[in-house]
Amino acid sequence: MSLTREQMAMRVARTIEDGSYVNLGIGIPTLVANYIPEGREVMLQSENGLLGMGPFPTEDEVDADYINAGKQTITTVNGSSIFSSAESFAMIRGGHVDMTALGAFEVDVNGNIASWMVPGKLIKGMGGSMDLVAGAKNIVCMMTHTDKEGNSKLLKQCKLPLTGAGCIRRVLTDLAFVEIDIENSRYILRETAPGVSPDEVVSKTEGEMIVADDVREMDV
Amino acid sequence: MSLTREQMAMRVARTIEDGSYVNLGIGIPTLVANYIPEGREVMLQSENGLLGMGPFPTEDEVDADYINAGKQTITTVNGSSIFSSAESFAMIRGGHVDMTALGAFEVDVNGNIASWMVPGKLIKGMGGSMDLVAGAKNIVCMMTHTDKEGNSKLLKQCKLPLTGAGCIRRVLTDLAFVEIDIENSRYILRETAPGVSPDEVVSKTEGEMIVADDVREMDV
Amino acid sequence: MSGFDKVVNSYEEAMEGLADGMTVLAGGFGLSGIPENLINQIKKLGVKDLTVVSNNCGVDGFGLGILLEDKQIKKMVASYVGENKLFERQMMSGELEVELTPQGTLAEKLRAGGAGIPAFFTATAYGTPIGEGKEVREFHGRPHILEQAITGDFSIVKAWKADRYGNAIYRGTARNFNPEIATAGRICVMEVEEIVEPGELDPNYIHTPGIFVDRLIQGTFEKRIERRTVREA
Amino acid sequence: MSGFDKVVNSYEEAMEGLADGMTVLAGGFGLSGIPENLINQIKKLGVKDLTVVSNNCGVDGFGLGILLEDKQIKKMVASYVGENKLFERQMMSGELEVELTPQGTLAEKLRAGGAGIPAFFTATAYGTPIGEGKEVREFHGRPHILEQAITGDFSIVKAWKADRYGNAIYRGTARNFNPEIATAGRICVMEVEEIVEPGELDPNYIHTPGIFVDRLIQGTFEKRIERRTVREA
Repeated sequence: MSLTREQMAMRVARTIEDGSYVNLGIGIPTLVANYIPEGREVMLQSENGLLGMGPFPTEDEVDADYINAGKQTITTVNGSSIFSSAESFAMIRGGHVDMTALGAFEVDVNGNIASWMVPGKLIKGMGGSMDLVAGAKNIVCMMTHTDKEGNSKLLKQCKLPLTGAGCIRRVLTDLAFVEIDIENSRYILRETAPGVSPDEVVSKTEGEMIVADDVREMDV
Repeated sequence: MSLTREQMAMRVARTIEDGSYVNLGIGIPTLVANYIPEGREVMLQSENGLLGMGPFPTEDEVDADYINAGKQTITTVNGSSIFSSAESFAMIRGGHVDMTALGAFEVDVNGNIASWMVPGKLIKGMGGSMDLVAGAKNIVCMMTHTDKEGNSKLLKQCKLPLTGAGCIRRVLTDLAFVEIDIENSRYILRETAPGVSPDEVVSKTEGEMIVADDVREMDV
Repeated sequence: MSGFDKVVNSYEEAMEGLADGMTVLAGGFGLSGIPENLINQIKKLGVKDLTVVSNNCGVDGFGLGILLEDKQIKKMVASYVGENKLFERQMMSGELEVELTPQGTLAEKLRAGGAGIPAFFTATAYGTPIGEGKEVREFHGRPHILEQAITGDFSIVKAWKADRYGNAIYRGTARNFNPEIATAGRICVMEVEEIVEPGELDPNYIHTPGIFVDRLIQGTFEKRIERRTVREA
Repeated sequence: MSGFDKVVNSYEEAMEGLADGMTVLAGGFGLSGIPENLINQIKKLGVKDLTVVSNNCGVDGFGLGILLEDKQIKKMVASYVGENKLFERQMMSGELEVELTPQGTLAEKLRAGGAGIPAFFTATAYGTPIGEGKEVREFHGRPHILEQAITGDFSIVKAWKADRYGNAIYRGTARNFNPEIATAGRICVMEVEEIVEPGELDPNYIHTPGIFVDRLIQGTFEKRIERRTVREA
């Protein structure tokens, strides 16, 4: 059984350490915030200029001066701080954000990621994604293993224009948790979704993939 | 008669426009603040991180957290602002400070300035002087025309290690107000101190100097 | 008032001197912290062939989006330009030139422009289409690209409060690009919700020192919300 | 407290891990805003062969000057090193290596170090001994030199107040290099006059967000004044 979006979010949330500063991209990564294990505190960075993003506001709390990187209205938590865009990306580019989770169209065995542009389709822009993949210490890509036509999104070489080169080491898909061994240009299968066999994952992966000796089924 | 330090300060103070942001170096330039003509407001920048430096504090007002670039205790004026060193020099380097007055050991006809180091003597460092000469829109050098041995300090080519290259256009000495015509590598004598002849100034200037058609005696 | 009084009395005066072909740097992220009324004034002026640098280009009918209606923008430098149909149409038809720039690189280019740094190296966008044609150099074993600073003829920014000298504070995430934009224009025009007397704002907590601000005007703001998202009370 | 609690209980703990040969970045300008007690702790630890980056090197017997007494500093990177006889003697004898750096370039190198910018161009110091051997490139008709970022093993900074999460504010010109230094060290140790609870400091006016701070300690400070200058009351 492939993982649901919520299960994917849970799997990533479990890896976040207490006291982490985390930037979550739009889509599935946003859901991660809902599953942080009890007893761990996480400070969410919003790259438009906030550290310590809180829940959405109640109707009464809505304030146009408080939005997140997705332009949604938000609140702030106790101990938050606000800063300008240059300071925000100094934080990101300078490697101060502990972890980033973001979506992708494709990744490849060299740690490349494509997530912002499909030639021939409308180009909306990369926003902060190129800075995030270049700057974060610890990045996890969250994506479906294959596209709607069943084509692998874990490639030998990205076909779409890149968001970043050699940035990605960890990928969570709906089928597996995979590491990228850039030195040897291959994927290492670490965990499978419950009921999904390593063979199935390998067969749905375009790039070279080895199965870790201690490969195991994911706890969900 | 050569100008006194106070007269030199007065001469420079008269050129400062109302509403100017000004950085004054240590020594004679510091005195400029005392002679700003009535009705003109000037905001003094202290490169350690203050815009809007006020007078020295009274004994009761002394506060170790408020010092100027010369490490003297200071006060702030109404409408001042405080910032970090990087922000302060962003201001300076970015050309936002309207004027800088600073001392020098030597200048030359190519707008070079040497003000921070005499080889063989103790080297204390350049502090913010290199940034100031590279960044300010409008710099005036304040110095004696000759050294104690009578050697000209307005040279054909600086002999001491430079503080900045091609930065200086205006020099006020105790004998004259001089412009540097960098394009033609020469000085232009604009004003003489009262009782000092243009010939005397030219004879005490090592670099080529032409006398402006409208050369005049300085008002002091 | 003194020579440091930056207050102007009308939006006409605020944007005086803006001419065809100029480069305008505009603060704001999405519709938050945008200089709404200064943008309206640019529309009123009808100046053409502008290069506009801003993280986004507003939406249809609000913010920088309104400058598209009369085709006042020739070139847009931004990191994200979704949510705007007119923009899309003009971009697709080639009427509008678009230079996409990663958000952090854009912020840094503007800071650099204001700080007298003409160019800097960054790892961001190396190996991507944005890095193509740019100088690559390795630092600490990692390839970086050389990016150039951005400066403009006009900066238009929106702050919360400022004193008459232009010392300004922003509120919440409406700060965003405004502090960097304020430093990078030859003329910086700031609009605020409230103008106070010098001395009323604590010097220790000024976000934009008045030295960067040339003209200051108090306005009223719609503050439209792009994605109102709420939870149950 | 949560995982964001940065408070440590002793100066021993604050400087744990500092070892011979490391690079220490120290905030302060002159004797203002210097991390007095963290410097004292470095002296106590007796670590040697340090590279110290700070605008100044204190005075004889106070501030960074005390690290000269046992020759703990191998190399000093600073913009101004007057007012210190011991420094002078060690520099003259060649025991102490000194790398003079213009104040603004030093601040920018530290900011760049914290911001992931490995190098930048500046016009400052072109044509001077400081520019010698550095790459020169013309931008806008003016020669600039390429300067490299500075990072360090430890940042030691002094703020006025911070909450337990490390969100900090500085007071007056004691701010100086501290905010940039805080970002550029692998481990940032901050000492403050007062530690407050998260939420007590307004998020809108934080000078150094807690993300940059690893260890936080409350100390008492002598705050020696280098040039007490007063006027008649």
